[in-house]
Amino acid sequence: MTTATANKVKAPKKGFKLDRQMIPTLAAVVIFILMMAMGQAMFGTYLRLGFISDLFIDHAYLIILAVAMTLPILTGGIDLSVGAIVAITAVVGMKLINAGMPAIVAMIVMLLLGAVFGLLAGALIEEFNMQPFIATLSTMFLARGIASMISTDSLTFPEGNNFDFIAEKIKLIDQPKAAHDLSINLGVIIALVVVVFGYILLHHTRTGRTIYAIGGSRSSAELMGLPVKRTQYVIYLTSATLAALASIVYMANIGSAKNTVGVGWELDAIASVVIGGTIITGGFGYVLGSVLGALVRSVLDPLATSFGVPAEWTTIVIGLMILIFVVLQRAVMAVGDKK
Amino acid sequence: ACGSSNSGSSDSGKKVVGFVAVGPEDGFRTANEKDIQQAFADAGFDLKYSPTQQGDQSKQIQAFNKFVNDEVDAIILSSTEDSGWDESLKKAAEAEIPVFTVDRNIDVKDSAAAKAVVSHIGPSNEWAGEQAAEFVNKNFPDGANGFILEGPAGLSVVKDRGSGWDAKVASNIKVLDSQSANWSTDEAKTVTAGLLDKFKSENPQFIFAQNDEMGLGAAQAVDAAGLKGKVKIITIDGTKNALQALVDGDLSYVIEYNPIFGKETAQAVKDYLDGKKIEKNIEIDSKTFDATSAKEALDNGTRAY
Amino acid sequence: MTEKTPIVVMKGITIEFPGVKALDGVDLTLYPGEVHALMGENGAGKSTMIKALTGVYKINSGSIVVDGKPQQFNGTLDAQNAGIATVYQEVNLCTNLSVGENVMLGHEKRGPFGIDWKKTHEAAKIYLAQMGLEHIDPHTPLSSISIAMQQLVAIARAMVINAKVLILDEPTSSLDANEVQDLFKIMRKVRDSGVAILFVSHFLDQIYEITDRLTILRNGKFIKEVMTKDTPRDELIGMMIGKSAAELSQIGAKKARREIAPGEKPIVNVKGLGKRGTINPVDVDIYAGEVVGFAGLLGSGRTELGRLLYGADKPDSGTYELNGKKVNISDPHTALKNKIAYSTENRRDEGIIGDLSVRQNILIALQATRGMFKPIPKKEADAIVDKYMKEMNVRPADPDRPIKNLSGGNQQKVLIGRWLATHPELLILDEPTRGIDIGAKAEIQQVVLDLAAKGMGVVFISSELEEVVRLSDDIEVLKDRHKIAEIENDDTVSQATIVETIANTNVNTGKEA
Amino acid sequence: MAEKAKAQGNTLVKKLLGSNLTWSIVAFILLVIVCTIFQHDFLALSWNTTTGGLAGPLITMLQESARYLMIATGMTLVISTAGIDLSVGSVMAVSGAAAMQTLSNGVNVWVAILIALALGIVIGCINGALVSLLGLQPFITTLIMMLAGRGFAKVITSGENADASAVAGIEPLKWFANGYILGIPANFVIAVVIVALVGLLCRKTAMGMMIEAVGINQEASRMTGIKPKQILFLVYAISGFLAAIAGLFATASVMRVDVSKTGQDLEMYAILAVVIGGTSLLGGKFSLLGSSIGAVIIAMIRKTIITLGVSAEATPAFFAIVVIVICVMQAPKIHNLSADMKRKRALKAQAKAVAA
Ligand SMILES: Nc1ncnc2c1ncn2[C@@H]1O[C@H](COP(=O)(O)OP(=O)(O)OP(=O)(O)O)[C@@H](O)[C@H]1O
Ligand SMILES: Nc1ncnc2c1ncn2[C@@H]1O[C@H](COP(=O)(O)OP(=O)(O)OP(=O)(O)O)[C@@H](O)[C@H]1O
Ligand SMILES: [Mg+2]
Ligand SMILES: [Mg+2]
Repeated sequence: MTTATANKVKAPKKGFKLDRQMIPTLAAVVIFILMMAMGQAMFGTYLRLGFISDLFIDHAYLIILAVAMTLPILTGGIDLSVGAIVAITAVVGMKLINAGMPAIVAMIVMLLLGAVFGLLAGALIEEFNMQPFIATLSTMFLARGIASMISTDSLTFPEGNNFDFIAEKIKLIDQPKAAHDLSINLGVIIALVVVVFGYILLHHTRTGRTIYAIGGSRSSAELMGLPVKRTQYVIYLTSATLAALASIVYMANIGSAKNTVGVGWELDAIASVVIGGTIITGGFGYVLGSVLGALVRSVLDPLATSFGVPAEWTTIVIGLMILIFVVLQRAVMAVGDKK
Repeated sequence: ACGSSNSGSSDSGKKVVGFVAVGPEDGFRTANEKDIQQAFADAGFDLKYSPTQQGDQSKQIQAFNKFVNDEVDAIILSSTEDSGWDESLKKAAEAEIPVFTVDRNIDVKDSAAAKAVVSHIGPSNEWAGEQAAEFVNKNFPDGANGFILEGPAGLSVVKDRGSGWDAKVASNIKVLDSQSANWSTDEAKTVTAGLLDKFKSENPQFIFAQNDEMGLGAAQAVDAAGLKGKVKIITIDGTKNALQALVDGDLSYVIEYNPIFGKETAQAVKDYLDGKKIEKNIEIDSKTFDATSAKEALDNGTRAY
Repeated sequence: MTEKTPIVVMKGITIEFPGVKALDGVDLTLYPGEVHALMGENGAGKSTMIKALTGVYKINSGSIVVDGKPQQFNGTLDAQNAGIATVYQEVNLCTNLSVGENVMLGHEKRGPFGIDWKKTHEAAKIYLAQMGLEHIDPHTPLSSISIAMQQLVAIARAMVINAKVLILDEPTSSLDANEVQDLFKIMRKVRDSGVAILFVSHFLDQIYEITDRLTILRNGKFIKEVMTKDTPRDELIGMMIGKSAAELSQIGAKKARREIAPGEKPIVNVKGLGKRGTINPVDVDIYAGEVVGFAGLLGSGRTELGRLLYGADKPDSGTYELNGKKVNISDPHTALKNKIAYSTENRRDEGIIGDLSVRQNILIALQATRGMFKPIPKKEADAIVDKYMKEMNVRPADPDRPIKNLSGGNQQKVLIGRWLATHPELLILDEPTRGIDIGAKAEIQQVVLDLAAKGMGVVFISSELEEVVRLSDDIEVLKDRHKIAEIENDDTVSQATIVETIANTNVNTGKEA
Repeated sequence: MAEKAKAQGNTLVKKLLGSNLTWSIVAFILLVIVCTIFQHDFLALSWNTTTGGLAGPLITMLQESARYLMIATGMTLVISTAGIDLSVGSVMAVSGAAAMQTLSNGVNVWVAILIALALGIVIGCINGALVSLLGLQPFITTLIMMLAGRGFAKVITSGENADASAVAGIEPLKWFANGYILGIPANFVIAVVIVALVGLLCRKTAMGMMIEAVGINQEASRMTGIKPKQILFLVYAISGFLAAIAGLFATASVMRVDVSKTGQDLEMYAILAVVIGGTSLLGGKFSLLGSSIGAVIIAMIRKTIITLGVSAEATPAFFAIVVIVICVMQAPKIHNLSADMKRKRALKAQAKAVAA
């Protein structure tokens, strides 16, 4: 009997080393390199150490947000509230510091506050059947509203605060001209830690695998006996807390906070995640892709400036660049499909 | 791998100036930034223009830092926020790149950072708010009720125009309600219609709209409610459309917030780079308009925006 | 045996859905070391009973005692923690993940740095091997294996949990005889280790082979609990359908082969139709009034061939003639326009449109051929829906219910009604009797014969050789994605003939080995 | 007999309680009540002789709701196919900009309207083509279009806020936004008629069913002979067209386009309206009536904010709370609360009995 069974199917082709799911992410790597090379070739400043340093320092917050956004998107959900959570935690944190609270305590309060909003979103989604889009849209309005109710002023650190140790630049390569220094700061290191955290969470914990499973099919995940509800809470809690962390990094960097900070950042984060090859309907994608997506998104603006795009055309050109990017990925995938 | 070390000056030998801008948001902004771009081109600079989106400061900071890394000869900064620039300015100071702030002044705490800012060029928002208050004081010596239409909560322009108003407004002038209409004509119309409904019994007599766009919307709501002429509308900015509306009697008073100072800015940059001493604060004069002066201004056809 | 203490006792279980009482006071008792079958027609409430036990549905009244403790699970996870492993009727796996991960999800082996993938995949390999899937690399994406193999993967997954109760809802519906035997071997082993197994199947042979005890349901009501060995078939069938077994119209004998008249033109004539990687070029003729069976083992390419004939996939070689005219069947729409219909084996993903009503599900294909702006007049639509609901004996007979709330068997009947409503000349049925109760199966088989008698060409794909042999005029035998033989199904042909053909033919030469 | 009637009545009540529509209407009425408490003449209507129509808070609310009705209708169809159209706000800006710019350049008013509508359709078709032909994800496609669309609007007016209020011959367009039909705002009447037409188109032909089918299960739909690509293309085109009408409503009411503000954030309002109306963002069954009520509720929330004098700072929070309350009200968990408690108590009693 079993002899017949053994020959039933030829095992699918082996040596299929390059996982098809990784193609879009790889495309992001290639395009990022091409963009930097093009910038360097045409304007000569894109490989300057100063630019590269600033790319990371100025976008540490975006990298953190991209990692945060990857989690809900992998399940087919979304978190629109990250930008607003940056705002409310920044405003609250700054108020606390100005009231004389030590920086570390303020940071913890900020993280907790972010977590509260994540918990609220999770509860709305899981307990009241709200769709993530609507639930996080609501918490976005709520966070932004409360932030502006607390203060609409541009708040700055008081004299002698100890918050900006996060922004303290560490010069790795010090050259006479600032534009050629290679430097990082604690914010960048935090962002990198977050990336590693995201990677481990998604690929080396059961919670992470459950996230992918939910993205594949929520009802299947439930019937497979996976802790779907708990995982959903974890996702929105994590993304909101990471948003608070992004807020800390950004606030330390610029030394001020305001209720209007972070408007539209959720869209940048989503764009980064998508450019990085994660599928918005869930199930496929990588955290590293999102990081690359964030970097690609970050060089779009300077490229537009370098090319001297007229004011009215900038959003069109940036939109087109993202479009070309997505289409290219799609084409690469289609070719991969055929093979 | 630290790039070619060409200086900021472009091949043609022109001086390169980075312009960290807001982007075409409304009539004022468009006029202002076009004027600056034109003026610098005329003065023989190579101006790199970098707008932000949705007034996002983070994009401005990134653009600023990019200009520093590009080693441009000067940076013009039209900031969306008045703080948060210390780190970037420090870097500019280290790279010895002069920064000129335009339109909105910024708060700098760090002394090293403050060194980077050479001069501020622009009109005053507080002054504009004060003018609005004084117009109302003058027109309603016996007191009056009215509304304020604000820009989006939290912008420093909104606050400055508001504090100017607060500083000068008489105690018998009562503001029934102030609401945000997001700088938008269309929202202002809706909001005003609602306010007029709500406060019908209080007999509102003035509306202070913090910009022209909102004032024009308010005027339409007032018109629709059959109150044209009975409610005085004061706006800030002084675009052509507003002046026209002033002539037509839809608006009562327009305070200019003069966006045309590209020439002054270009001159300041040029002077500085030529080693001349320049003033720390170059205030741009603005005018106020009533129906007659508006007609004059429109008729002589010199208004650029 | 009865003196054993039961591990699960369900008493008086009632579950109401809006408008239906799916279960009405049903009892079920499971004993360790026994295989227990839930028996009943499509829609009797078997799956619902299982979902009640595992907490997927909340019960309206009744009690559940597991291992001596009153329990009310809050979903599969809870039930699993209490030692109940379940494979539900519709395959519930994640197609975006690999086979190995699907097996191990939630039970991945952990090392010092979180999940240890190497160990996890090794473990997965062992569980897969148990199910006879040792040839499948755990890294293979689940989406690239057929539905039948997915079902085996789902069962492998249930083995991972060290369960006291193992529930298998129609696990054999898409398996062939070999796999069923493999599965039974495992079930016996598991049973002997003291696990209680709850099993659902519509195949009476399997029931008598593997089970010890039966609980019979009818229309959501508890009928009786009996020992298998004490219950003759006729009596069992009688209890299940509520009438005597004799009344059941069985088509016992093999149908007489329809001879093709010399010079007769086929409806469909394809030459060299193939698609790289899925099926090698094949020639097929199908005549009016003829039933052509596709036989083969799992993954032999029957489904793929059916899909190519329907234009669901694009072939990369071959010619396609319809009634003597060359056609380009590029998509299902064109196929339907050309009066070709295809009923899928993958009911959930490619068949039903879950939230639409039964009525809409019946009408939709006909509507699609007419185009969206030519709606079917209401009267005509009512008549069509009424006709096929009756003809296919869909229960409940309420066309306005969402199709997803029907039991699996009834969904299948609605789908066949859908294709009949388009009046096809060629009807391709891929596993049409999968998961169908004995009564309905006979009905569907009769429908196939009637259709052929009326002049329709039918392609009949089934994993049950028995019905292929009984219904077909010609049998195309496939192996490893090649057509290896075309058998004229006359009196000399039996199931054994086909099995031998498959076993003895070498795919590459096409010759008997 | 009587019992049967009662039972029927009971199921009717249950059905009503389970329906999203009921809860939307309840929410609307609650908002009106709150407003009336704060402003006693909130419901009062008067005749305004200057405009020749009714006047009063409710009327201005209806006037504003017209544009939401338009974009919510298009959004409903798109969402039903399991897509999303984030570009509607920008399309409003583009069509408004086109109309105002051409008008101030002296183009005939009808031609201007046609150009505006055509541009809306074109953008919708581009979205449709990208989603259906190239198979791009709707979210990201329309997000790109949202960015680019705003740019187009700025390009059309060269970054200015084109004003056509002083142009001659614009009365017809002005009337669309500000006029009255039998005392009721013309734009509201037009919007309702358009929604009704779309509703008829969907339900009297098979279009509605096919849209839903594609949203529920695209592959199964393809297997039934539906052409999902065609359907996808169609819904985005319709959404673009309706957004263009909304853009005309928004700009014609003041005869001025605000390239960076017109339609800003309205895609979010439209999505909210659709969800409040009971259509799932996962696609599938849709209810145009529900979305329409959702659209009016959005206008009503904004009216409430003005009536209560909620300060600018607190507006977003207030909005969020109202939305959360409405959505929670609609949650099945809340409706079934009492039944669920009863069931649980009964089960507990039974479990005890068993244990004993
Ligand atoms: N979620 C639901 N909502 C409404 N009715 C349902 C739902 N699930 C099942 N039903 C109804 O409950 C009854 C029992 O269905 P069930 O799936 O348990 O049947 P079954 O015995 O498993 O049949 P089959 O052999 O076809 O799988 C059917 O009439 C079905 O229509
Ligand atoms: N979605 C898919 N992607 C890639 N390969 C597939 C897919 N579905 C099936 N295959 C492969 O194609 C081959 C033919 O499968 P097919 O489903 O046609 O077999 P079959 O004879 O119909 O058997 P059954 O339906 O009983 O599994 C198998 O080897 C299978 O692994
Ligand atoms: Mg079942
Ligand atoms: Mg098959």
